[in-house]
Amino acid sequence: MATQQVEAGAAGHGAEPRGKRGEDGQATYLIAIAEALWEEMERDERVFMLGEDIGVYGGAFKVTEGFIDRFGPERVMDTPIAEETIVGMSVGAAMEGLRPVAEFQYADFMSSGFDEITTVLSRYHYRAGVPLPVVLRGPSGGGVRASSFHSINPEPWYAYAGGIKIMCPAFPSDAKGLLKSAIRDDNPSMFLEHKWIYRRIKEQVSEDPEFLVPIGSADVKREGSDVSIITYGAMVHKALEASEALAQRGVSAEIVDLRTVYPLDEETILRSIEKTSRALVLYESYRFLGIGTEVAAVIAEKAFEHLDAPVVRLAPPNVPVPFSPPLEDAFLPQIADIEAAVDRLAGW
Amino acid sequence: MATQQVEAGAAGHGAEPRGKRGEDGQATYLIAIAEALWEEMERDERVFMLGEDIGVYGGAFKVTEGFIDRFGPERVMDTPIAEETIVGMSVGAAMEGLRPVAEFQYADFMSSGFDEITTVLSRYHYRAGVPLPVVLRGPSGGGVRASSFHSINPEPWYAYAGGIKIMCPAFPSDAKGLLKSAIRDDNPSMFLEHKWIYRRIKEQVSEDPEFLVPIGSADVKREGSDVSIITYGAMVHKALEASEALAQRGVSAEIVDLRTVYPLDEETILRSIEKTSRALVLYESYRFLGIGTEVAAVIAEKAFEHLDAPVVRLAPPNVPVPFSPPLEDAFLPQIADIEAAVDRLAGW
Amino acid sequence: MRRTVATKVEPDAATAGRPLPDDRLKEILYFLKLARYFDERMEALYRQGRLPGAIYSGRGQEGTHVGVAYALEPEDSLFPTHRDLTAQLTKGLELKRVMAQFWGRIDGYLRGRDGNSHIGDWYGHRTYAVMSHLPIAYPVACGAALAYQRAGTGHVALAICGDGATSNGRWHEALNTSSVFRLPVVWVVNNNQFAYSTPNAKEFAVPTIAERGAAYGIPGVRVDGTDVLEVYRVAREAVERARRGDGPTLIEAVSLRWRGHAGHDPAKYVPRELLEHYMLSKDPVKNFEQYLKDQGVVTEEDVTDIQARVEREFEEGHEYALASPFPEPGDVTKGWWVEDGYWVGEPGRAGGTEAS
Amino acid sequence: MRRTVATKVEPDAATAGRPLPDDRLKEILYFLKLARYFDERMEALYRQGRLPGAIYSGRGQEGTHVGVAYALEPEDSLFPTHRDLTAQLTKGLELKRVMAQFWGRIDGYLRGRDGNSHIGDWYGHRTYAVMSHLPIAYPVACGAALAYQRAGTGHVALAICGDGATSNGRWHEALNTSSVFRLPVVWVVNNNQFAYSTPNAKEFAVPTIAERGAAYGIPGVRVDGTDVLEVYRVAREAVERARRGDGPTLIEAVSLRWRGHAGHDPAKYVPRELLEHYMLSKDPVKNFEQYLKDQGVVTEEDVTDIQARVEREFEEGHEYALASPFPEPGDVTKGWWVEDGYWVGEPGRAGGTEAS
Ligand SMILES: Cc1ncc(C[n+]2csc(CCOP(=O)(O)OP(=O)(O)O)c2C)c(N)n1
Ligand SMILES: Cc1ncc(C[n+]2csc(CCOP(=O)(O)OP(=O)(O)O)c2C)c(N)n1
Ligand SMILES: [Mg+2]
Ligand SMILES: [Mg+2]
Repeated sequence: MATQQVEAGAAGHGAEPRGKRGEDGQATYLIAIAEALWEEMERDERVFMLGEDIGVYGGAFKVTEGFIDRFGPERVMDTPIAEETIVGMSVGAAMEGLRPVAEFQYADFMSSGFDEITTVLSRYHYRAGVPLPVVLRGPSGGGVRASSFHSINPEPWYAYAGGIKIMCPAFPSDAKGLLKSAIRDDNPSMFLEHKWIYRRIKEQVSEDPEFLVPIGSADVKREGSDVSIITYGAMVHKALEASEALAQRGVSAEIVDLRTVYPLDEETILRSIEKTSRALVLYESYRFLGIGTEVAAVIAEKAFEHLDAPVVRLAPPNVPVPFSPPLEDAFLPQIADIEAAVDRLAGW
Repeated sequence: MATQQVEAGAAGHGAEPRGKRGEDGQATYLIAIAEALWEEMERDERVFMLGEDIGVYGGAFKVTEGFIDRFGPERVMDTPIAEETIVGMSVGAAMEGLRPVAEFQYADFMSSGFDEITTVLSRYHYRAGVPLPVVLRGPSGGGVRASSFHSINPEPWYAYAGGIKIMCPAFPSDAKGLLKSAIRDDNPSMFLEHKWIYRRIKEQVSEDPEFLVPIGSADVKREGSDVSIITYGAMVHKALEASEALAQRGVSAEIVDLRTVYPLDEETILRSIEKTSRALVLYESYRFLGIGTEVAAVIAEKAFEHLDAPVVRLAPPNVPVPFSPPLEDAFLPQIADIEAAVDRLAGW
Repeated sequence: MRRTVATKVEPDAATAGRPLPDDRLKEILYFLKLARYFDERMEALYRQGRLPGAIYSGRGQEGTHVGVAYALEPEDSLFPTHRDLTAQLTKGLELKRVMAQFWGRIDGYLRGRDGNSHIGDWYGHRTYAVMSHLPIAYPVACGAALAYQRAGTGHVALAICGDGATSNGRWHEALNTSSVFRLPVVWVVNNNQFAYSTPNAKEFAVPTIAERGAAYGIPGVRVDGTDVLEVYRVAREAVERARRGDGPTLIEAVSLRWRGHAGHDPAKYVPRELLEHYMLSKDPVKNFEQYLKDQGVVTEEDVTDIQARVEREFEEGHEYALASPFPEPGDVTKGWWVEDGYWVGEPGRAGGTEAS
Repeated sequence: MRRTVATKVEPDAATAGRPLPDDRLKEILYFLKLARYFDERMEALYRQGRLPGAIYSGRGQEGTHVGVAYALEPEDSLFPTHRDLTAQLTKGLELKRVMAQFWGRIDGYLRGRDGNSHIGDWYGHRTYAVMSHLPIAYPVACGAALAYQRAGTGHVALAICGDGATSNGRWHEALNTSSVFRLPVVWVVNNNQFAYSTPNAKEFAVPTIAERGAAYGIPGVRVDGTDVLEVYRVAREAVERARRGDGPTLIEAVSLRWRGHAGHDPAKYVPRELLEHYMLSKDPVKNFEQYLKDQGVVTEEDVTDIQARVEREFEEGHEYALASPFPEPGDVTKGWWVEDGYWVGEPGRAGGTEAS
């Protein structure tokens, strides 16, 4: 897992064109996502994309740059600013056999389509038996000074609704493999792309058009024996960095990257706790009822006999993501916070 | 706590006029709510109500029957079917010093105003320092054969958003006292009225216009020593019934009624666990990321050393509330399920 | 009462005399009578406490429901609301399975997962399973229409909502988007003059809903919703227009809700004279029956036969529904995901998903 | 270019000659020049990487922003969007605190909790702190207007959004509801011909936004948004209309966004000729300056003085912003609830909440 930090543009979001893989063949997370979309559009002509400014402009983050030239405006549809209708249209098109992939300019604006997502998309198959192979994708997460309306982690809202598979990958390969799986899945799915990762993390990514990562399976990104850090998204990278420092002082952290947050891979989580007997649940969604809350509750219920210490949660408070750098830094869990929490747990 | 089951109308929802207290002076939950609204409208003329069919018709459940005659159409406003605007109007009116109480015909339709609730109402004060004394109220919950679109427990969605105090009372007195507190509170609040309780539960309720129940405080509805059942809403009544049967076979259950689900009264929860060392978290919101998930995580983190058994959650699956009686009964936690879970815990 | 606003939809030459062959006119009468009888009987059962859930009567509005649904071909799709069960029956749903749905049985179209008019039969009759949130199916209809446009099949989506539902933002989004993309969709607003207790004047500040089409560049037509043939003609024109690729039409069909919003509502807020006027002079079933008699299309005996058929079907449906088993409690956790296989083999599914 | 659609708003007799006293005309020129200079300098700082966050240039649209905000009295409220910072400056916000906000400092209007144009100063200047979701302030403006109506104060709420935001359901809900209740509100659509990269034709299928007022029973007026005085006049009429209790007006002010959607966007999708036409012939600042010179209201020297004042204020603001402290990290958990007291004593709050 060779990863590397790449610097973002001025605002850290939306600043640069998509570009291609580097000369070393590595792909950023953003490029890996674009490749997944491109390959699936090539593979299956029922797949099409819709969203705001994704065609002519290539998307606010330039994920879909160049797509309209290859696939035409019918399959790369620029829509009006009407999120309920973007979702509703995706549902209707899926009912008639198409496989829509809707882009939200920011995952924040999924809330503007909330009712169609949670009332129609999430419930239709259970109630009426009609499969809805719809993918909703969009950039989520903070850490780029984009403040409250461009930084949210909305996954808990949609996980609570049920009926939608939700992915929050941390690495380019996982992003590519999961997005391809999501597009091929007959169920609704939500694919959240962490904007802090977009251009910062790159690695070697498979070019095999059949490269898939299974939805619903977590992945141990680092083996360890003292404490399990259960996490996902951008926090995986913070955990990895913290674990280096921890290792140097003899604390061995295991890092479980959930990758899919709904449904949850309880097995992999519990296996790790069996091994370490200590759990730090680290997440960027808000603390109260964020994804890690479910992880903590699962551990408390199903791994009780293995636990040697309390299940500790490390997450931001349930307040709007603040803009000012010192506030946002205080809001987000930092590497030092992770180290301190792991140290406390290890010493229990 | 003299309570009594009262039978509902045909559909169990929306069937009968509000009426008054019984001859014994007892008030149903519905009447207690109506009294709270009435008294606060009398007390403070900045308070006004808006919603669909609340004026001339008196509301789908007849909570506001008779209000328009007393307070006039300016303070009992019938609105178009536009939930985003009902919330937005409430916010704007509150910014200018009014104290709106918005009724949703069903709490299910709060999702149609989701963006104004979670983007504006929940975030405005933290960002800009303007207090928004807005109350959103509506009937929630299942058990009355009203199926998916008229039975939801939406509280976890809004709790995750933060910034809104959320109440889910189980008893007429708590409902009255909490609603009055909510109307007087300078923060946004959401008051969820469980429709199964509306006409089924009655008790003596204070007529003192200054009778208030503090927001954010849980209440031990039954003392016990073996297992704590942490619950709220309609499930409190199921827990109470189960605890009778349990008592008969020598198992003593303590029942903690959260009353307010956000912010959570961690102190009362933890005090109970200290006493019993065993926790059953019982809730009607969906299992995955429902309110009880937070309760379980808090216990796992903060009461670890007191626990003698896993923290067990009992809640419905994250699927649409089904209509057919056997399905809805299987969906909702039943008294037998509670007993079985408590027995398992007690025998740990 | 019909008047055209904005772009005028030209009357079809073929409708000058009787617009349809006699057997089809008789079929329309059958649907009208079926709807009326079903509505009355179900209300009675509801009042006797013999029906779980709620009922949303469409009595008085049968002209709109039958008229618009009859204008569709089997492959065209229908996106209705809570009050439009009659439109679904006209589209072809089987009465007995509808009734099984009302009683929460496994043979209901949604296998007991939803009840009463939250019904639909997508694979069988291309009707969308109703959802309560108003008008949540409007944007979905855009998507089906988009698929038809792209496939070039000439199919059309038709969506219905009430007068009150037009106040909701989704209504605007769907109309606007459908016009931007010139989608093959027909927007029907079933203006029964009330949204629960709320009259038109409290929902919008313009005289008609039809004229609002102009704000989207969509032709708007206002039609008497109690006149089934007029509704059919207008809807048929709109459907053909969409089929030709000329984009959406907005139809406002005006009638009156004879009963309350739902079974429990006595609807005291409806002015008595208005109600009497509609019940006495604008009964869509009686008026159409009289028209067919006047035209010599049906005899008194034909009408008696139709009525007998309707009543027989109702009894059969009722028996079928009560004999149908409840779903198994354990089913509640089945069908979260397609791969669970819960819906495979469902009658009308013609085996397997279309999506895969 | 101004043309009236639907109900015509009659020109005010007083506007026949110069519509405003000379000192107020000069003040308008000051706001225009302040806006232009601020916009240019901030963009330069953004490009140099010396500004955190994003910038949304309003260059080319100053006529709309200054015109509508100048039509308001201090007690009237303004509900703007991301691109309307100039309107907020015209309403009275202090440049230095605006700049402190851009740099995330404690003296910013939102104490560093939000940045750039997500600004507002409710207690000081009755401007609503901008939220991104489009057009999320429209329904909120209805509520403020409702409070004015009820209190009989004669105050007015004015909300701005872009052409693209009109596609969203909230836009419809707010217009519709405001008309049903005849609220004292003015709806301004800042039609800069693009929503990010999306041109008008892909957002709606009618020639103008103003004509959509008819669907709500609201008069709609289309005005050249590069002509500050025309905008002012139309807005003033609409404000007075609302004040009189005659209900909402919809104003479409047409201009062109000279720069990209945000700082990073080169806006290659804007046709070159269109851009050149607007930049050369329809510069709201230059044209108004020329008008005042032609009318003998200002001399070249006056203009130089105004420009000098603007530049001085910018430098002072810049210094102030950079000297202002950052918020304390520990503040992040303060101010969840009113009772935390975090906002008490905020400048402009005049002590305590108005709500309690
Ligand atoms: C978004 C939303 N808000 C509220 C409701 C509750 N509700 C159900 S039907 C109804 C009235 C609908 O009126 P109209 O659209 O005219 O349809 P009708 O019932 O008259 O056919 C209301 C308010 C709902 N279903 N959806
Ligand atoms: C509901 C919603 N969807 C998407 C966005 C992302 N977004 C921000 S500005 C913008 C374009 C807005 O265009 P317009 O309304 O014309 O305003 P302008 O920027 O041109 O002033 C978009 C799509 C948003 N802010 N809100
Ligand atoms: Mg109606
Ligand atoms: Mg624009």
